[in-house]
Amino acid sequence: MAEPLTQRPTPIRPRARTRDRLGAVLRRLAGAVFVLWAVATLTFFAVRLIPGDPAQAILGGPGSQTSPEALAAVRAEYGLDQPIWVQYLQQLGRLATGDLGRSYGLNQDVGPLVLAQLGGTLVLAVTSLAVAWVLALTLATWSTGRGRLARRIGSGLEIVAAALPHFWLATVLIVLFSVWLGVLPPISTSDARGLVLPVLTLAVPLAGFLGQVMRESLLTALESPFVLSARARGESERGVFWRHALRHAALPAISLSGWAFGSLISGAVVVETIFARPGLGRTLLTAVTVRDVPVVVGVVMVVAVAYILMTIATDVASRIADPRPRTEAGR
Amino acid sequence: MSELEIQAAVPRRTNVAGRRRPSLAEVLAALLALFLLTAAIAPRLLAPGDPLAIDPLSAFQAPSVAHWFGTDESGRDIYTRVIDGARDSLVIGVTATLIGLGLGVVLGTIAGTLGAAVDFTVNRFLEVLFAFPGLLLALLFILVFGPGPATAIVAVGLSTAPGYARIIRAQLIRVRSSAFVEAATVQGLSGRRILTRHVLPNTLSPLLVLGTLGIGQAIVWAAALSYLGLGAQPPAAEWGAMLSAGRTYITSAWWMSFYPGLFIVLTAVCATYIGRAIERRMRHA
Amino acid sequence: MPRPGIVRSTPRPLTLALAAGVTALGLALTGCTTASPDAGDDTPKSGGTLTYASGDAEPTCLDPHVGGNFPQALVSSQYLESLVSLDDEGTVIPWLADSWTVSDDGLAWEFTLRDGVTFTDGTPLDAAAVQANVAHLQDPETGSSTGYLALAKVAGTEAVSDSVVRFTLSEPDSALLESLSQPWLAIQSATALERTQDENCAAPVGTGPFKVDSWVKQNAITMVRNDDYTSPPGDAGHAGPAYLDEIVWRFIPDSASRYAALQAGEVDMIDNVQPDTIAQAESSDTIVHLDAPRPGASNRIELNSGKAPFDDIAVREAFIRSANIVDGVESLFQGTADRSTSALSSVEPLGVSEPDLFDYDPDAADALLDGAGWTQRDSDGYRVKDGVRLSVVFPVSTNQSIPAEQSLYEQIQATAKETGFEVKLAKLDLSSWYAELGANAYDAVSAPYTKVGPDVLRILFHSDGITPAPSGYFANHAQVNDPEIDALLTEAGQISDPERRAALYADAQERVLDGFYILPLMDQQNHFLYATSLEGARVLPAVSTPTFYDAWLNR
Amino acid sequence: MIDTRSAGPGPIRAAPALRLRNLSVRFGAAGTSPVVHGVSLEVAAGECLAIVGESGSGKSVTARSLLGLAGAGAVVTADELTLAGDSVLGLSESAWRRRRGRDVGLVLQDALASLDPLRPVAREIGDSLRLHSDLDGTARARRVLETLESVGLPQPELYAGRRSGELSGGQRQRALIAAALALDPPLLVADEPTTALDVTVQAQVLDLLEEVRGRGTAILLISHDLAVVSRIADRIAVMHDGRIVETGTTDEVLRNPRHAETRRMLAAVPVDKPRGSRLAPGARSVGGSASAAVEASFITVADRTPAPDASALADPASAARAATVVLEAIGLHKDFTVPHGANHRAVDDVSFRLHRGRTLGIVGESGSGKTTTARLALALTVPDAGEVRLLGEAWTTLPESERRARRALIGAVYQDVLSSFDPRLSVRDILGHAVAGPDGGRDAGQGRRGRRVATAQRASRVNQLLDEVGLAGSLLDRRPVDLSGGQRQRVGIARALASRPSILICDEPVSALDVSVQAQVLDLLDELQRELSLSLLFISHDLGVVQHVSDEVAVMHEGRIVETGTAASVFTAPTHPYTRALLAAVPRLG
Repeated sequence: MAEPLTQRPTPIRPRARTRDRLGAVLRRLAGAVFVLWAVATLTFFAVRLIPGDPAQAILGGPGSQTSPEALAAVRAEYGLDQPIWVQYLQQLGRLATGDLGRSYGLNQDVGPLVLAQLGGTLVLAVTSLAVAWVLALTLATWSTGRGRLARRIGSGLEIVAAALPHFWLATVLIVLFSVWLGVLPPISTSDARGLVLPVLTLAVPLAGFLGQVMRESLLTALESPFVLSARARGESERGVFWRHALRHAALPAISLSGWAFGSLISGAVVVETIFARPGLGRTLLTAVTVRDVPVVVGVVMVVAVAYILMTIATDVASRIADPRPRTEAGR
Repeated sequence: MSELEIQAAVPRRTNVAGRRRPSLAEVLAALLALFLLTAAIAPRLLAPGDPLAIDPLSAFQAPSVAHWFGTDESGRDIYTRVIDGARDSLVIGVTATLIGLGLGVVLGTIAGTLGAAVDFTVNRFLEVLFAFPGLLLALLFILVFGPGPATAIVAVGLSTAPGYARIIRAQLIRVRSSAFVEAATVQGLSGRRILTRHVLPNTLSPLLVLGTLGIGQAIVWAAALSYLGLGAQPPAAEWGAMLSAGRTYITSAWWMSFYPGLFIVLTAVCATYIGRAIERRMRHA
Repeated sequence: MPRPGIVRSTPRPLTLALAAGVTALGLALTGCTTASPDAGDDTPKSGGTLTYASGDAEPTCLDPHVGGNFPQALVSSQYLESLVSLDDEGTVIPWLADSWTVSDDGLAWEFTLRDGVTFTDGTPLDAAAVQANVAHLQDPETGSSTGYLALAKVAGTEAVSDSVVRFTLSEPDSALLESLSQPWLAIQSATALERTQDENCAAPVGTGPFKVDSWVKQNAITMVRNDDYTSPPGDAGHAGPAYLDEIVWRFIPDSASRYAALQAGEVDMIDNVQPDTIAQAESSDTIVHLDAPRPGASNRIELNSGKAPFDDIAVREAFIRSANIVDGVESLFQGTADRSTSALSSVEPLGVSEPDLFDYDPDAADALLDGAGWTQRDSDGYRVKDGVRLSVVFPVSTNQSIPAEQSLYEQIQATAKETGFEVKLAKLDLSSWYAELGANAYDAVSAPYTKVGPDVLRILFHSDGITPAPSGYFANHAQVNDPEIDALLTEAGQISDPERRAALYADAQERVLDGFYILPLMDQQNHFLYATSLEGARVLPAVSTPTFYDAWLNR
Repeated sequence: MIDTRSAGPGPIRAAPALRLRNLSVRFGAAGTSPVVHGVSLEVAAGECLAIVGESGSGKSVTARSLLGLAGAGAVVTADELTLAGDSVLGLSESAWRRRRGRDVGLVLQDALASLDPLRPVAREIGDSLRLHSDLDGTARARRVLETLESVGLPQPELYAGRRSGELSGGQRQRALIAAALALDPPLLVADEPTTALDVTVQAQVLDLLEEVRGRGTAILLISHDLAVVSRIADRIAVMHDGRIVETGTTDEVLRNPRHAETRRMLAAVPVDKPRGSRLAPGARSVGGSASAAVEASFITVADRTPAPDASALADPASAARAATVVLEAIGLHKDFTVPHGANHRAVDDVSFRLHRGRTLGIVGESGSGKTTTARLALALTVPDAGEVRLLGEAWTTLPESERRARRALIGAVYQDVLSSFDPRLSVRDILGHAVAGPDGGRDAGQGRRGRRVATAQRASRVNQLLDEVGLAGSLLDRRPVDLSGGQRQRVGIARALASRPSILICDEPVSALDVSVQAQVLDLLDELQRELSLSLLFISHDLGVVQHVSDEVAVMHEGRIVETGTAASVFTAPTHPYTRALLAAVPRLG
């Protein structure tokens, strides 16, 4: 047949490849720095739009009783009396050195505070991501190659799972496993038991999304010629699934994991509140409610960094799972 | 050729799906959609009572013949409220999705049409927005503009916009580099005419599907904001707000949060099935 | 009047058969983590960790001098102690101060401190320590709100001797002792106060039965027993160190999770309990209910008399008459709260109730509104005068009003609508809520105010309270501006004769109630649930905060 | 190499590698018509049997039934099915699995997709060993290398770790064959094993299969291409509509076809058929698949009068000298930047002239730059150096806005015609837009009346176009996706003709079509050229097609034109070694 309109890449010399890789890393790094800068700038100016006086917020919010002198002192201390662009540059300068500023309300520096909360959320998000993968894969394994009814049920389960609101699911799980069955704690505990319900709450809807994506590509993979080839070599259905189809099915789901991580962070806001888990989500929600601007900015910055790292990890993972060279047109 | 032959001979999923009768799930989804729309347009037709009428003395009644879904803490009939809430919830879902899609279309279109520099800029901008996970963006927005139903709608719309923008941009680029656009160039059509006659219609046709799929998620997200106390105001029978109110009584009156939650889930599921059905029909019509 | 104290729950008729069934099933399946109260013997046993779950917001500072809110009071009652305390009758009793005297003009108070008390950092309790605390509270840098106000009349302190400290007042303060009994004025180690505020906020040092060990933000505060404890209040059950090894103080904002955690045996005690769970717990034999209404003001809706439509007393009365409170309280609080008709909490001995003024009477309300010129009704059924709808803007703080209260407001909204009021409820977070109040953009509001003693009336109803602080905060939300009330409250705040004081406060309360400035609802609810395995827990009567000095775990 | 076996079936050993009697395959419930009907076959060891048929003839389903892989929902029945002497009728799935790969191997077309693109080929080849032998890892690795070597990949270590995407077309097809041969099964089923390959690579793969057969392996070769199979098959079975309509030795079938279908297929092969001769019976006949019963769209135009200047073409040589140059490429260069920054020269100093009323064929293998050349001629990309001149005037050097008005002069016909149609549009819309021209016919008339006249004119022109390409008006409201491949290509040609161009650039217009449909489309193009005195730039990888349609031919290789001349001279007396290699590789009948 004729050549395709897009040119296939010709083999390249190894040295060029190394140089390209270095360039790619640098580009990536520049992109990450840009995103962080933009996130910081956007948040800084968005926060300026928030009604209310930051100095007042520092002194305990509108409910407190503060003197004009105290307000002036606080303004000077936090540099709030400076022109806005000076404040902006100061903020950027601080951020560049990793200083996230000081919380208005928590009598603490934001950096250590947010870092202390990061762990809990990361554990929650990463575990949920892993569990979501396992759930999605299990359902996919069970329902493919088992007839149309199983496939419909599997796909229906995924759609329902994807539609479950976190807060509702959390409630149902608590009533079911903590109140009725009494087997799992409804709040975070020092051991892993306390992680089960929050993780399920986050993982089940995500598994629904991942499963839908995986199913599409799984069915495509199962109908592709290389699977026929494998069957013709005597490969079993299980072998076809694990050795061939799964990896293809996983590819889009892997690329989706960056987005999934973001949605898990969103979900963490709700889940951490319900299950009384320490974490960024709860910190953020509290900070939003009391207008603790530095904490909000701090959480946003940390989440942005985590998101960027996660995106990079996702890219690396897809490159490992699919070592084929990328063409511009894609495949 | 052999490959084509197999396609013709073996009933393949995709080929058959387009022509086959709607599945049971799709029929159910269509019926449910009809029900929800009726509820939204003429709630009194399905539930003649007053959703706001309180009756403190018959509070917390479990589901019964008189109160299909039970009553809430103020003795209001939950079935009536759920039906009445369909309008608010659907309006929230649809409006938020329209805002998200609208922004997405604008961003995606200018990225995809106004040249590499604009594309680069918009892309970076989208990347930045993506670094704010959905609810974070919504929370930040609410922080700036204050809580309330309108803010919640815009916040949800805003937080879904980057996703839509990316899809639309990709679709635009895909369509623009497609063979039929090239064929139109060969026919001598001007760039603008190609854009309006071929590129935009083909780019925007998946919007219906995207929107339908998005409505469900928008309702879920708006409900999450209501749950966090940042959405609809009392005594509105918005599902998220009802669910949030009912959660307090979850151990003693499960029906208060179960039914609103069920309707959120059903609506989202229904939207997904319908969206997929539309998608399949568009692909194979 | 009911006193705060332990109320053993007795089985009640099941209003919610299913709910009870669920609970019973749940308890059966939890495998009864808690022993039945009759199983163990009644001799207190030392040891064990108590886990307390608070539904309040996590304090930003564990030193209640800083700011000064109820969550701080709850937790600081475990490690800080005040100069005086109250007994169940509301009588002032000695604590860190053994005795006290007041000069005839009421301007000089001398407190003699208890002997042999040391702070947990080893610093002795002496007059200088008390001086340092007053200075700390009055220092603007500290940012004290509640304590600062309470000491408004204290002009200075001096150490008469090591163990005697004198307070000099600018004018007589009949509420000084009650003020000093509050946890927000608790005495901390002077050495510790010299640390930076960050350090002091993280681990304040007091004389209490426990001391702060660690604080993992958003997770838990861990407090360990103070083995050298020597200063229990006069009404304590035993002497010497506390029984418990450790208290883990957790924050579980979600009420359903909190109750589920108690049921699952993950925590031993919870606060901010929802009425429906109380009703459930009443029928449980593994959970005990503790009802301890907060002192100070009652839970009431304040009507903004400073602007239309509530600048007209007839409209205020009509609104009050149009609201069906009794049925609402009955259904929402399921017998856990009684309707109040007083400006003060039922635990305040000087409270005055006027049940007749607050009856639900829609006919009277209609007549009043007709008389006030609100004769037209628009298409939505709301009354209209001069083209203006009879609207009542009612911002609700989701942080300060529990869901049952919010539901009650919705019911008020519904019943008032029949009379022709349009009540516009707006659920707001705390900052937005304060902003609405500061902007005078409200017609009705419900704001809790906790302060020991009737002096709270001065804060809430004296016209000085209308003038906002620089932050925009003011306490007189009803905007009562009545010179006679001002005069009565000022005099009552200075007078030392108890009877005269009571009469003045009663007079003031009657004027407030007769003016229909407020719609009293019920006491400020303060319910706790705990496992039956927890013995000896009680609340300190001052502001109804729990104390675990006498508590032990029977398991 | 083994002795030639073209003279009929060789000596049959004790048990044939495959014996099949009365195979029927049906999809779906009882009562649905079977797609394979009463097929009986026998292949001896060391023998190659080819099943030839067009799309939908049932040949692939037959082949897959032999491995128990007819597909989901297939109901397979047969009186006898033995592999290497053992009956495999009614085997359980697990029993089938034990036989697949060991008793029978399968080779599919398009090795890029038939080898898992994510796994190294060594793993793919090793799979059969892992599944069917007790060999340990090292032994398996050694055997994999041996197998790779045996399929003509010397230094197998170089290839073992690569994935199919990292191999050239020929290498990966060899690897795919190696995967099927790892256990040396007595029977190899090869389903279109050379279809996606360039002609030289195809020849190599056929040589390899011949060698495999020589080792005693029985080969069942499935193909749509009689010319390909004639090269190695001992016997040929022609399938049509699920039945075997003719079987015989290769010679018998090619020289003395008995069935009409066989004759039709043979006639449709363009190789060595003189320019202008018909490949398909009838004129602009059916634009559907072989099975289609699209009689409704059948319009006979055979007796149409030839175009006035058709006689001028009677003597091609003199006409070439006299004719005007309509399209001229002068020293075209085009580079592409591939990912990672390297430059790839797609077109390198290409010059050619297309004369009025003539066909210039450009032939080359994939990657030779012929499609880029077509895009340059269409001014879809701008050359880095050189230019294309249209009717003696500037073309590629013009800005697009000035070029637009002259685009009506050039029409284009594409290989993947379906994707060249806006998927939302019906045939009526597609042709209507094309007829209206780039301005949408806006200035065709003023006012409503004028528009109505314009609309009516347009409709009649659309009908005329349909008529010209031999399509029925009933197809107007269908969308291209609902048409058969041949019908689609006819719509594509109609669209290209809408602006009454004088030049038609055809980029692989028949590559995606069955032989018989290809024949019809080629006939159609030929007729249209005569009637409308079109000049054709005809680009194809298929030498047979190019030879059949072209007056002049340019052979492209690695971006350059290596040889050019009249079709007759290039095909009969090639001067460049590459051309000679290409010609040698072309499969011919017999």
